[in-house]
Amino acid sequence: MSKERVIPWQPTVIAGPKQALLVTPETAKMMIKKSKRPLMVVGPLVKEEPLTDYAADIAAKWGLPMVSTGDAYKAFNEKGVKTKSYGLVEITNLLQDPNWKGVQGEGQHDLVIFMGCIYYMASQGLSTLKHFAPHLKTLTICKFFHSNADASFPNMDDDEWFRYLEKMKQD
Amino acid sequence: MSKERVIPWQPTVIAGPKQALLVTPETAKMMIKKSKRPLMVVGPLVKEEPLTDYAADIAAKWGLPMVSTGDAYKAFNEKGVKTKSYGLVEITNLLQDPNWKGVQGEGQHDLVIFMGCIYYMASQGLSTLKHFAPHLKTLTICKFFHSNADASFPNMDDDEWFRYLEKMKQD
Amino acid sequence: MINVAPKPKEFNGNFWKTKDFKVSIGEIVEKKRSEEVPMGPTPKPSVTDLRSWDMKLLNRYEPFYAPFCDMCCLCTYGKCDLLGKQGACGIDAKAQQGRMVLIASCIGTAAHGGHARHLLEYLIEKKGEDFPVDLGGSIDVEAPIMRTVIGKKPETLADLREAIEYVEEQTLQLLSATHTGQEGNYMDFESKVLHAGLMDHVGMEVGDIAQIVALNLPKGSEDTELVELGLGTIDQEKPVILCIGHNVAPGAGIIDYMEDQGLEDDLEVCGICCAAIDITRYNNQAKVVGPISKQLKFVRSGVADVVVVDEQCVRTDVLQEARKNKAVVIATTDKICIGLPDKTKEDPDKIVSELLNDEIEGALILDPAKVGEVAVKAAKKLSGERENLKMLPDMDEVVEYAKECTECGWCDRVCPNSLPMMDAVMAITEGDFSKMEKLHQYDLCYSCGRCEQECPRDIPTVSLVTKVGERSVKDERFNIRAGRGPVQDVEIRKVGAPIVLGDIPGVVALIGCTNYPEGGIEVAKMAEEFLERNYIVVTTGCSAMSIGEYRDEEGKTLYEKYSGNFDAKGLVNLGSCVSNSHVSGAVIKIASIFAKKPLEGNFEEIADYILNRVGACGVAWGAYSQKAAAIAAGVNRWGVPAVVGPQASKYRRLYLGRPDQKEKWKVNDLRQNRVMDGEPAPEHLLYSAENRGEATVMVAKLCIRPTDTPKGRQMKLTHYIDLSKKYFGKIPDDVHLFVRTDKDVPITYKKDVMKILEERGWEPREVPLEPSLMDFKE
Amino acid sequence: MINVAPKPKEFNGNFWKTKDFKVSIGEIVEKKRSEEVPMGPTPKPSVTDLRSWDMKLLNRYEPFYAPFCDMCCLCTYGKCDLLGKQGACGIDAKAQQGRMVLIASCIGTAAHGGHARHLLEYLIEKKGEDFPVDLGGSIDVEAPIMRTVIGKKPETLADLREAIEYVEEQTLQLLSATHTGQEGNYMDFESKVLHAGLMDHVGMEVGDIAQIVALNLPKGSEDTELVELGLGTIDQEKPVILCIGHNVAPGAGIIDYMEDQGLEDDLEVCGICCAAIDITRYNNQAKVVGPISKQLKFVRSGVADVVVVDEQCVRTDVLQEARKNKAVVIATTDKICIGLPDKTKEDPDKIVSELLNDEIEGALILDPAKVGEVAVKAAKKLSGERENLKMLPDMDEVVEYAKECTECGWCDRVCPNSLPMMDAVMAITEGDFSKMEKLHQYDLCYSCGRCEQECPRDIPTVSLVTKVGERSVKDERFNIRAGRGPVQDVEIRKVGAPIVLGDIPGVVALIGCTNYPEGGIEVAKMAEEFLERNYIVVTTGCSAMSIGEYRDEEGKTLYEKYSGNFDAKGLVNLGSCVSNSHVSGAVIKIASIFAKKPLEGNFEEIADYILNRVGACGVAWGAYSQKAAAIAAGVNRWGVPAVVGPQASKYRRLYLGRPDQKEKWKVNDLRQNRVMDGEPAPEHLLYSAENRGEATVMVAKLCIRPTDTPKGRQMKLTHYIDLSKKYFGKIPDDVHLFVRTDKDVPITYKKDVMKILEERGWEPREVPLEPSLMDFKE
Repeated sequence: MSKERVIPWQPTVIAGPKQALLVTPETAKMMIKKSKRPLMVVGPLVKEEPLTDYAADIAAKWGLPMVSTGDAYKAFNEKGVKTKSYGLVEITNLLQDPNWKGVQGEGQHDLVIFMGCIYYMASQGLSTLKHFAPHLKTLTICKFFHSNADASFPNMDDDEWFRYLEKMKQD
Repeated sequence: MSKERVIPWQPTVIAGPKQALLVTPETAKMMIKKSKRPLMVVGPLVKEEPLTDYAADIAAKWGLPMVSTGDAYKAFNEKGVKTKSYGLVEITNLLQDPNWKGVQGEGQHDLVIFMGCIYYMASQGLSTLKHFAPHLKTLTICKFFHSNADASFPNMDDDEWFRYLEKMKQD
Repeated sequence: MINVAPKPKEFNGNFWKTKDFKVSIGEIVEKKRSEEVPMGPTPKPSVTDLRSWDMKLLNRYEPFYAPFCDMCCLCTYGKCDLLGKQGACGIDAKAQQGRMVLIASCIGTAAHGGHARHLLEYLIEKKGEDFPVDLGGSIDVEAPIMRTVIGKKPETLADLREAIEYVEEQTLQLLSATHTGQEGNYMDFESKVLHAGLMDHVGMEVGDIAQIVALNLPKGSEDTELVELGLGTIDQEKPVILCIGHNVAPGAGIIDYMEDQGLEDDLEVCGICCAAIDITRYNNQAKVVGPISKQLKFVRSGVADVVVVDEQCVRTDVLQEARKNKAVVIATTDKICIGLPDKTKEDPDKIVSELLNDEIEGALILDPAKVGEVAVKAAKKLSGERENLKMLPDMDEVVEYAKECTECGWCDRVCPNSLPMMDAVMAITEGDFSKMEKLHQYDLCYSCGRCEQECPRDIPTVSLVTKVGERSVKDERFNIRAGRGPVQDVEIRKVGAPIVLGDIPGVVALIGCTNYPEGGIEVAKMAEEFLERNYIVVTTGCSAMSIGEYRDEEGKTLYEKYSGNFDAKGLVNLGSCVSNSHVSGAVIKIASIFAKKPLEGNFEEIADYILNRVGACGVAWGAYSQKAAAIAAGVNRWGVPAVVGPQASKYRRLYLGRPDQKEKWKVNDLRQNRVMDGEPAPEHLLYSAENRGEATVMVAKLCIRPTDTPKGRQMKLTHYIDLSKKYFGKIPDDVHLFVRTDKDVPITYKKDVMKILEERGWEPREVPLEPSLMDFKE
Repeated sequence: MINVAPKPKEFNGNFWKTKDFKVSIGEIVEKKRSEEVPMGPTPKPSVTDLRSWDMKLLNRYEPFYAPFCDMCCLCTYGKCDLLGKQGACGIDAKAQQGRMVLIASCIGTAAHGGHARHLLEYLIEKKGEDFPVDLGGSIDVEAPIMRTVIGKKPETLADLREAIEYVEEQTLQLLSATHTGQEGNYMDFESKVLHAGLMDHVGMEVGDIAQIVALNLPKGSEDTELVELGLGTIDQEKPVILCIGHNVAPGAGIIDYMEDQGLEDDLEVCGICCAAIDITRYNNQAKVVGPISKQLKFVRSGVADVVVVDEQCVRTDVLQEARKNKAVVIATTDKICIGLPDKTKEDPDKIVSELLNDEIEGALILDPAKVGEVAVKAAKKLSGERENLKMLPDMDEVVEYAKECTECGWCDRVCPNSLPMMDAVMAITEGDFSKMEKLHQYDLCYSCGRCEQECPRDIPTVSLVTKVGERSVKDERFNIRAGRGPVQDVEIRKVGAPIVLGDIPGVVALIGCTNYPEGGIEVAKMAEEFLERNYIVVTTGCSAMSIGEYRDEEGKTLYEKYSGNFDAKGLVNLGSCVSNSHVSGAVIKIASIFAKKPLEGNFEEIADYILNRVGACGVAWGAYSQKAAAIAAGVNRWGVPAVVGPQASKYRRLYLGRPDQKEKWKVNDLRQNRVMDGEPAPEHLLYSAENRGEATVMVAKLCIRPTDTPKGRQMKLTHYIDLSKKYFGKIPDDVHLFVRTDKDVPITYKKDVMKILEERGWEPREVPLEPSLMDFKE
């Protein structure tokens, strides 16, 4: 399964020579620490527990502003977690504009962490950012390897993924 | 350079999820030993020494019938090495036909070893065999990683390649 | 419904008996009309003639690209990696995406245009060049697209030929630009994509009008009959002929032959995809199996004795699949010959005998009448013979197959929708069929078959889904209102003002395929949601079928519950794929009939009118093919936004607005002759939503238009807020953008909205009287 | 040359003075002629009408597929991996390859057809619909392709419109079949590819005939003048206008304007690609820079003040590159708008001022006459200003750039031809410029620029090649015989018999791009090789230019050395890309004039005749684009084999014969009405060779035909053996296959061949009298 961990979860997402860097929670956290204006984007696949909690906790731990896509806003809102609601394509479109001021109006982000968007749609969005947003890095912390990201967790089962997410909550 | 060794020499030759197995001379020799009816195909890029010698010696060592493509026949012929001359596309076309009787009329081959054909043209031919010749395995012993082959040497410089070829001449 | 127009001739099972008589209904249209109309600036526009309009659209709704591949493989210089680099020909990633979209749109346009030409020539052969284009008395502005684009109204079938020739010419020019070393700028590629879309709409209109007039399909009647739909409606005791595709001719040939021979009650004729829709427009005794998602399952179920394929949306493995259960395949057009011997000139009985004796794998028969005879004869003979053929594994075998599973999980990974096939298979080994049944329900799995292809143990997963789902099939008895064709002028007269003023909150067009997990039910629920909210819902093709497959709490289909009127709360099935032309046609007619804009040669003015005033929005939830790309480009160029499903992100390009950039929304007020601040209405031109909730809210928002009256705006905002609260649990963050003055604030949400306005530092702004993207007249 | 036909009107620098006069030369063609001709079975064949012929070809020359990608990305079901699997729509790898080839061929056909239509409408506007298609007295069978395919001869420009409309219609139908869910069988895809190829040839013939008659280009004269070719011929002191592309209209506009203003001697007008060829057919004072491989180097060298691009083979980064050295870019057609503002309706002086003041990046001007005025005025003004512009790095800078190299080696890896760019750069750091110069020589590097795009240090490698190669540029002074257009009837009368009987060993057509490392010189050497051996060598486009860039040992170009006659040892430059139609045209005329076969509606009979009797072979050595795919498909369907370069393996599909399968070569002897053993002649229809040696030997072999007389066969085998000995050092292994009786054995090689015959157990075999793939007449 070692090779299967680092090819795209949907194997035909393979798009060209460039492939994402495989990251562990440690490396992922390093990326966040190094980032000046990180952003977390959570999609409708984390509407269910324990994922909503994981996402909220990770964001809280690292002080990440959150964008929710699809109808994910509702699940977070009901838990009292503040997110800003955008369509996945809308936020991606904003992220590719170097002049966009970011969700907090402080300037374009330099790192975007994705979690819980539909796999192929996220792949497409990551492709947009890979091609047209050289000003930022993308990191995915789903249980799927996202080859179009700059850095991605590997393909995993739920157990391992939850362990990864648990680690993301810690220093 | 470790990753660069096992992506296609021309990086855009990448065709899909399936990638060749990286082999050492040892594994390559194992493949030859296991094969019932191997064939060696040499192209015009081995018209110059020491490659002609290497190719001829390897074929001799393992008793491989040889096919020469392009105008490679002449170089081998002048050294007294017997090859059968085909166009690269002609021999590929014959190899993909399960009913073809092979260069010696004894039956279709089950392993084809390529060396010295134009990189991208070999890639295309290997793609043909990958898709349409499930009855045989392909092995390339060029200094280029051929992702469309079943098994391939990695990308190397001449020195390392010659060492690989030297090993191919031994048991 | 006061202004009831003279009804078109009843269509029914016997109408072909009189089908060669020309019927005159309503007044004779003044022949000189088209000559008298003053011609606008762009009759038969060339590729560059509408470029300035395109650039206005594209500057506001910038192309958003999501490359599906980093490389270009179109010429032998390549493949070139375009990630941060330009290719060997100089092309960059954006232009390459635009180029791929242009290729796709040309292919889509070719599918409709090719179909239209093929059908038109067949109908001209049958009816003559001078056969009149007469849509009956209730439709005066027939062919609004052709009027606008070609610059004249088609009077005869031969006039339609002129239109399709123009489409052919332009499409070749467009395709040419995709050649290596041609167009190099993404904006120009997009302008060409939009032109291809426009050509697509002309082609579709030619196709549908030709078949409506020549085959006497319904001519815009709002109360066409309900037609049976669903697998449960098919009497499997009878010989069954299945038509797959989009071309009505072979199906009509079958029905004509049955009628000639008095066999109407002896066989079942049913259809999948638009062929189903169009055959039921021709004859309402035919049955609709359902949308494309049923195709592999139905063929494999073995119910059909004869499978007649014509063109478009036919599985390319249909022959291989049909052969598995000894069904006979007849190919009927040049588009799909699938290697079959051409038997067009052969004696029908000989063909039947060759087919039944397995002398030939299937037959290519290019003559629709002969198709009819061969299909019927073959079905009758085969039906008995095939009775004992084991079509699907029995339940024991299903379990045996499931036990083969090694849980490698690759079925899930290759599934386009990452559905849990492995779990469903494994559950079966434990006696639990519910998970597999869930995949069958509402076509959660649309049976593309990739899991099966990937399975290292060759488990026929699609057969498993089909077999396990079989028990619910008998309950699949629904209906669909037969496709009516164009919207009537009287209807437009009635709804024109309410739409433009905003009193009818919008026209929502649910079109195209429903090939998305549960796509059918999702489309039906969207229809229900907007119908309940007084929108006009129009639909075509597979979406129209899917809507029919849904029953509300009272057990009624939406077609039973809602009228077929083009009016608030009307559910209007326009027809098949080519009937999508009546969607753009209807909005054009609003400009023509309600606003009295001259159409001829006036593309930009009409599109500008629609963009700024007609609150219409398209939804193509499960669209997957190149036709959908072309249709969307067409509606977009006409000024109608569209929402597509998440998988549509793989089309590589959307058109997204930037509400945060105020300068993008400036409009020219043509009345006051000055530039004014505007609003992001509509906010996007082509938007891909991640799920139904997001799509529904977006559709409501995209129906907002600058010309809404305060009352209309209040109503639209109420729906937008309602839906946002329902799906997101909140008042939308951007509601302040759509409040021009406090009169726009919805009463129900006054407190909340006023609070938001305050937070955002909202200021009232002047409302443009005639908002437009067009240049001021000099 | 006894039968000298009346010469067409001299074309020269002053001919436009009289270009509005209609000139009558030769006899008036009897107008009724075309009506009297009996019509064959397939006038204006539809997609399926020639399917049976295609299947005969395809069963003998089976499609050989080399997938360029394992996946399909054409619809949003995907991407699907087709390696050993079928896709979500059911398609398999072979059908998918056929589909991609069909898309490419449709794009290629669109490029020529779109160009032809565009040009035709322009010329009709200039000359009128009734302007006669008159190619002069020495050409009676004008438009052999249209005669055969359309079924009649075009008398006027309007008749050409009918032909192009047919092309448009058919191409849309073909493109339609590539839509998801349409054609599913690879053989049927290939049949459609062949039909697209045929449409391409009709389109090309329309285009070239239209421009020949309406612009009075040479009409088949065998001794057109020699035109200057090469960078060294351009006077850089003058303002320089460069035309890139394929459409003669803007170039003609420039020349017309210069003439009107008496500026002929004040500016240099030069061209790259077919625009160059066609402008010099219009006016022989224009100069040819060279083929496409010069494009980036020449633009970057900064010699051109104004770059006028029309369509096809234009680098998509031309604007960006030209802007680097402040050259002005004018786009002139809808195919290539590259985002420039449309200035068609603007005052020319205003455009010039906007361009020169950098108010606009460049201009799109769709009116050729206005292009002429703006280009000339801008060039005159710019020329002085640009004098001091540093166009390329100087030699010191070259060295500095080279020192940046980190030897990562990625330049070599992304080079389509794996050329040693890194070594060349590194050598410069050591003061050795020879390796870089080697890359420049003979366009070993055709400067696609991928190395530069990849370089992590941003070393402008193409500029380095260009600069280092600069010193040899002044010696690049060559010539080319101006494109003559069609072959004359009298020539066919003379060579028909020798070709069909084999006395002339073959017609070798060197066509298309020369975009292959040293592709130009390799094409020239092939030309030389076959000219020396008495073959007829015809050529077009970039190949024709490349041949002119080569000098033999005596310093002569082959155009100086050999006549322009269509006869043994003739080197015939037919013209530009669209003149490729005269290649198939010439072989058709052999059937028509020599064999007296009626053409009209008789496609299959003519193609069958050509396949079995006319020893012609095409060579497209550096072809890289979709047009080449379409052209090749066209010649193949006409029965002419073609050899392509190694990079053409990336076209994904070849047509290869199987000489080891005897049953594939059976022929119907129509004279004796029986099936007979045949021979693999021609052995392949589309063959990709790995190098020039292999290609040369294969071309000689592919000129063999079943109808060769023993004398002819001896001669052909002699060449085949000679060349095989030269390049392979041996008598070919398969020579016995081509010896029918001992009379076929070449005298020179008698001993060797007889020995081989004996070894192979050869037996003489009966020679079919009228070998054919057609069915016996009933």
